[in-house]
Amino acid sequence: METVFSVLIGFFFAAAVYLMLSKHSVRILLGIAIFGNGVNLLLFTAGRLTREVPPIIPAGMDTLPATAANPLPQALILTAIVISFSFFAFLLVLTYRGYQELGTDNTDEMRFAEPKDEPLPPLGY
Amino acid sequence: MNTVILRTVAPPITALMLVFSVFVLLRGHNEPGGGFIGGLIAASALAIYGIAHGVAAVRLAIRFHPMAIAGFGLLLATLSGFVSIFAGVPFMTGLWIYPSLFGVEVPLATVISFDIGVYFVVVGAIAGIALTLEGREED
Amino acid sequence: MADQTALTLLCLFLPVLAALLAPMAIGRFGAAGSWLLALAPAFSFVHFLTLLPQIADGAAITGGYAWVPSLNLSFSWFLDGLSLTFALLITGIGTLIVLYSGGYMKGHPQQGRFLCFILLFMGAMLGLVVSDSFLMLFVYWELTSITSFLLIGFDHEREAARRAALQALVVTGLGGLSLLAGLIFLWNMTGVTQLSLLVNVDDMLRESPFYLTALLLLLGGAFTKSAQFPFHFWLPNAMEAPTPVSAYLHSATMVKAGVYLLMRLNPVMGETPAWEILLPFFGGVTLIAGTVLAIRQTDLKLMLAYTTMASLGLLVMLTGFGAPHAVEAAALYLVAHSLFKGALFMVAGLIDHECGSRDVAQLGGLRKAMPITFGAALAAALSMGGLPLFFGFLAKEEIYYALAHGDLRSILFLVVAVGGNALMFAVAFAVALKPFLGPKVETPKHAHEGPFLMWFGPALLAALGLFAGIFSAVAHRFVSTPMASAVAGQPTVVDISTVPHIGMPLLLSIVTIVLGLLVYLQIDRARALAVRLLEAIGSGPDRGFDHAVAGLVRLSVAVTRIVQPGRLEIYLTVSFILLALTLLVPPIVYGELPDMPSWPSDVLFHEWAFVILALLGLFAVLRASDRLTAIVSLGIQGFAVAVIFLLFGAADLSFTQFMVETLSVVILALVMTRLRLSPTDHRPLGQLLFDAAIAIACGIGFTLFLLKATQGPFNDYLTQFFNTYSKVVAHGANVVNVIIVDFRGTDTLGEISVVLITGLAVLALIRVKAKPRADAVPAAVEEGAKS
Amino acid sequence: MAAPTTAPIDLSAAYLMAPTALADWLVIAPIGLMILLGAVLMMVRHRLHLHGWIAIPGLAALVLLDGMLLWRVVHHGPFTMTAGRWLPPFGISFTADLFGALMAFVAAVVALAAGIYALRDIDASGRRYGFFPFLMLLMAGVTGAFLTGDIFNLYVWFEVLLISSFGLLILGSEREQVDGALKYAILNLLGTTLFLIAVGYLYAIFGTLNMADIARQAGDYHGTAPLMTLTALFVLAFAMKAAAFPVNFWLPASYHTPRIVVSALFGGLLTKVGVYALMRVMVMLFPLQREDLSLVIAVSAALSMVLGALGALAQSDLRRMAGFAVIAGIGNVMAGVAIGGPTGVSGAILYALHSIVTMTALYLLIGEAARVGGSWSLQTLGGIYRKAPWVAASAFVIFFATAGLPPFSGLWPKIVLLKAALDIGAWWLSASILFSAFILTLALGRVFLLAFWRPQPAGAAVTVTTGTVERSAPLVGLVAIIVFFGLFPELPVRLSQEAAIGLADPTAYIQSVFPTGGAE
Repeated sequence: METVFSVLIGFFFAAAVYLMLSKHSVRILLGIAIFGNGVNLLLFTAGRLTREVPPIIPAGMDTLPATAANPLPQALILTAIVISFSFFAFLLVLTYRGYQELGTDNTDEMRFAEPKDEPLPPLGY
Repeated sequence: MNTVILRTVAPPITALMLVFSVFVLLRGHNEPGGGFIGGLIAASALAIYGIAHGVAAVRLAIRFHPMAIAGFGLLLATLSGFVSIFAGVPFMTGLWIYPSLFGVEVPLATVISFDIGVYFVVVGAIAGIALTLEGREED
Repeated sequence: MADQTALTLLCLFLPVLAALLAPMAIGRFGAAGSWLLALAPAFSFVHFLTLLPQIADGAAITGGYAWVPSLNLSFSWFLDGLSLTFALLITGIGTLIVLYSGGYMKGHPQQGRFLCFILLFMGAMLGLVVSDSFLMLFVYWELTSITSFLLIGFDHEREAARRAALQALVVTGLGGLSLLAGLIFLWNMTGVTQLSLLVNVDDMLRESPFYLTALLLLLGGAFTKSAQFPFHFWLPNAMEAPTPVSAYLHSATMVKAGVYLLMRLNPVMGETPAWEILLPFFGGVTLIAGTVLAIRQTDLKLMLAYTTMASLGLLVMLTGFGAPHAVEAAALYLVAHSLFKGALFMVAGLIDHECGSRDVAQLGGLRKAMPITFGAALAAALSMGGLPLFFGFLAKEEIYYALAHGDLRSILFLVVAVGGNALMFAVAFAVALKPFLGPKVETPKHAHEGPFLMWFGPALLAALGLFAGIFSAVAHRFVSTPMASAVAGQPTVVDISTVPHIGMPLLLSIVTIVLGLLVYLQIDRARALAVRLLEAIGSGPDRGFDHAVAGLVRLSVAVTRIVQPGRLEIYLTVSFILLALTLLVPPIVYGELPDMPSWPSDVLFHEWAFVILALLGLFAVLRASDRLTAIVSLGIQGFAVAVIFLLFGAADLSFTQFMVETLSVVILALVMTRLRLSPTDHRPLGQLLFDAAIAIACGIGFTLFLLKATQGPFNDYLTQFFNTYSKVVAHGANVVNVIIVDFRGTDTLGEISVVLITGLAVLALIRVKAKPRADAVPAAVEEGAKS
Repeated sequence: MAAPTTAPIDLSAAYLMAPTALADWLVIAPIGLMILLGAVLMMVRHRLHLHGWIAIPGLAALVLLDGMLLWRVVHHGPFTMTAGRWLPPFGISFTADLFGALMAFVAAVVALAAGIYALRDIDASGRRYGFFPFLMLLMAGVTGAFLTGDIFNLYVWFEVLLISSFGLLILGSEREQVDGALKYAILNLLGTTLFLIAVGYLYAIFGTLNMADIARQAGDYHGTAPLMTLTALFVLAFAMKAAAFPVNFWLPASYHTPRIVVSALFGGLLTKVGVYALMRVMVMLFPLQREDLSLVIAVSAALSMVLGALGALAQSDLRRMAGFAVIAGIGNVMAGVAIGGPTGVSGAILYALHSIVTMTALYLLIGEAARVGGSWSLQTLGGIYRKAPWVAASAFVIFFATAGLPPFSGLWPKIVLLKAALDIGAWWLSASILFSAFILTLALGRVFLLAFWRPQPAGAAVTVTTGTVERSAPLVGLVAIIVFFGLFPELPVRLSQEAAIGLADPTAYIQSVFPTGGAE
């Protein structure tokens, strides 16, 4: 089971990295979203996998049966999902603003903070 | 999207979703659910209402600025963590009391108020983002 | 003793205290404030004077306080003949310089600041020569560089002054770093942190394999500070500073710090082949270069500056020469030089101040107008020229005595010394006599005798040079002998007197004087010769400095353009290449790839279906050429992940993932309507393959690592704990939720903070519109916190 | 909601039964206070006049609390509070050891300074859109990162400070800001995500997240490759966060774009959180792997130092120059980590502390210089020495402190690092430390020449605004700290040595988390 997930995660990361290597900020953004999903799956797999039984203690029992899924990675992923969603939202709006302010989504043309061919600093004293 | 149908069905759907979100929030401790999901559902509800009836209507309806609601949620959650200082136990220790209300024993706990805090933060912040983005359409 | 310790400490800090008061004192009393300020160094001078008898009897005075015990570093001083002589020169000449500055800078709006810097420097220099611990020495060493930077650049509105200041800072700063490294080497080699304790480990030091490294590093410090060739160029440029600075820092005290260091180290690091080759060689070259350069000049200060450089070369040469009496000669010459050179600089400043020029070609016949100045100049020049009765004569005799041995090396350096001294003689007379003798030349300002504050100092110093020569026994008893003993590292007696003895040294002295007179009489021809010689050599290191600085700046610009190219694509490419290396190199290097997994036969059909759906979603995102496809495809992979979570027992997760994906798609749609997704991802084939290779390498790396990590045993005691106590103690059946709000509630607290801030940040992004840009000027916010 | 189970439970197997001392709250209180104030500020967001009155006393209280925390750690050793009363490692422990407490305290001091400066530097729009809430939560994140004892929780605090820094970075929405923020956000998000991935792998290998628990187990783990991959991943993630070469791109791309007070906060704090985490993880948790990776770290350190210094020399814009100076400083800290051992690590800690104060001061100074000189650029600046002697005096101190010259605070860490480097024979590392210091001296000396001494170039239009106590007090305060600890370095030197020992031998740290040996 972990094997399938490991390979699947490899595909997620490969796709995410490929998208993030793009020049276009929108594609980078898509890459980041996929990257986040890859990380979540990775955390999920890290806690080992079990099928179907959610970690909810059935009525009448005091503890969780051993067959249930590992709740800790789920809790960690919940935290991570919300965080990565927040960042995704922020970046999305930032990209949008970037497009508005800078007039481009091509990162090669975003040279306002670090302009091309700046003059040399003064060489005198 | 601003169709008549949406305008008509939006209020009942929003109301339903809000009630459902509270339900999800409260049952979260024992069943799937909780503050996050509840908050997300409620925020979606407000977003739908916003799409149907305009951002101004939502802002009017919720009275407080969404970010103020989120701030309140964070305040509530943090204070829930600090209540335990009075019990002489560490930060965020869950404290439970069972006051009797009209003969029914009602469990109240700092973990529940914490989860409610989470709910408010998510509602406020996500609705705030959605409304801000929707607001742009009207510029 | 305790009282003496406290008193010495006070005396070490008195100049600094006075420095802090200087602006106030000058502001309150004007130039007369310098009398007040001079009390501080004068007090210290008297205190050190009272220590003389003890030192003369061969004692060494130590004292100190804990400073940084954790680094085994104390604020401790060590006063022997060498340190005390320096301390006396620093405070004594310092007192005169403060007074002199009172006259020289009178009425200057920044006079207070100037005196502050001078006194700060004095405190630093005083600390330098009394320091016992290595690091304290270094701290004071750098302080002298820093204060020197401020003083050279004092006249900061002129570019030449700024350039000279930077040059001094760079050269001596570089030397300081070299010194620091050398001192730490010493510390590492010997385990000792105090100079006074080095004596106990001397052979260990000389036999250490790091001896040469340490020596070269220390010489780097000493040679830059003492302006040895080829680091000499900053010193003449430092003449941009007001003349009191030149007289004090750049002749009498600071430039001798390097010589001081070498003298201090002589007992423990000297007498090795490296020492006895490097020091005399560089010293000799500096001596010759300095005198030739001095002859060429017509500016009084520059002539003096180059002879200072020459004298420093002579001192370094003597310190490292290794013959008996060389050390005594160095000690004598050092004191003599401080006296006559300090006086001559002050004279030069006085002439400049009163006549408005310091070019010898424009000066002449001042003896009537400035008789006292003339007297002082003459006395100082005679000492510098090494004529009998003057202290300089004793020094010169001792030098020749030390060098006259007959072997080839001695003869070589003897020739160098005689030649150098003869030229210095000529320059001394050119400086001291030319402006005063001959017909009166009209000067920019009407020449007259300077104020008392200004002639008092040089006159006193010049007179001291005479008295020390006449009463040489006293001088030797209290100064020369203790100092020479300290430098030699063993008791030594200096007994040369001003009565000439018939012998080789006297003969050499006469040769020197005759040669010097000849050059002086033919000074214009000599100058022309020097100019031609220097032209033949070509440009010196001074010009090189400009090229070096500009070159460094250009180099740094070029390097920075490469390492910070300003393109996000490159930034990300580098980051991901590093990521791939991080993931792939260790398993390969350690040969621990995961076990080859078997075909997963236990995966059910519907599970495969959603895995494949996720992959299809990914593929579609990669291929997406319009907004709608991209959004939908992103949604597909997201929802597939949500279902996968559900299939593997993560209900809460699945719910949240569904909600989040939905919201993502919604806001993506809201924003994307305004954004253009370029139809194709314009990557040339090579780029595409390159990027794909990186991406695939990262993917494989993650897969391999996860396989390896999950193939190991898993310790699930955390989970067991949660499962056990979730209901009975934390009162919740949904373990995930209990973890979120209780077991690991603090994570959630941080997380909702993130959500909250995101909301506000998005609001700020959308709502705040950039103001029309006036300029890059930071507009101040005058409006307070209203509205 | 289930009613309490009637069956008797052994609570001591789940709960810490030892009573909680009120003083233990000191490890939580600074973080809690910042979050509370952030929440309150958010609720009164539109009452701008209240912001300063809430934030500045709040930051002063933070300094006080962190000071008490430091005092307690110095006198009584590390202590822990585990949230929710759960036995560690099951609950989230907050552990203050000397290293964390020192960093938290110094961070609080510069935050207070920056907060006061911001009263004049941030306009009404900046306040309305959350400067002070961002600042509070930034400090919550920074303090949380320094004090948490749980590695996933550390990730959460990283995210808190990261998103707060996004908020601060984009206030103003100028073109440069948006451009810089885009690069900053993407690269930093990548860095923290790599950190999260590393945490996931760590959990897969060890099954625990508590740092004391990991420290106990790391020595037992015999498989080398997974642990090396894991630690290398941590190094990469934290190096990105710390802006070490060659993953420093985001810093020079963005630090010069926001308001100067924001740059000052970032320059002082953010990269230091990265090196803090690097040291916490590599020195305390995985000392064996640190040794194996020391060459890699050392190369990165040397290149950061040298290229950072060269970068500083290459700039005309003072703010960009300061950004490169930050990178050079990070190189020094990394050098200490690479050298290891008590001396190396103490040098790194000392440098980090010095750098927090000095880099903040450097940016604030640049703000003042620009106010007086009317420009950020060396091309047009001039005459500040005459116009504002006190600014020039501060510049003198801060520049030489940055370059590491005495008698200012920059000297001491440099000496400790040099000594440590030469002790292990890493002459090339010492050479880079010295070379970097030299280039910085040249670069900053040139700034002093051109911007301060040189008369203002003709034609440069200057609109000088008046100085105010809100602007000058923080600068003067930080300069006083730099001078004081330059002259009397014993206290920080001693504390950094003790902190380094506590980091290299975390027995006391583990003891404070697991007083009875802990659950296994």
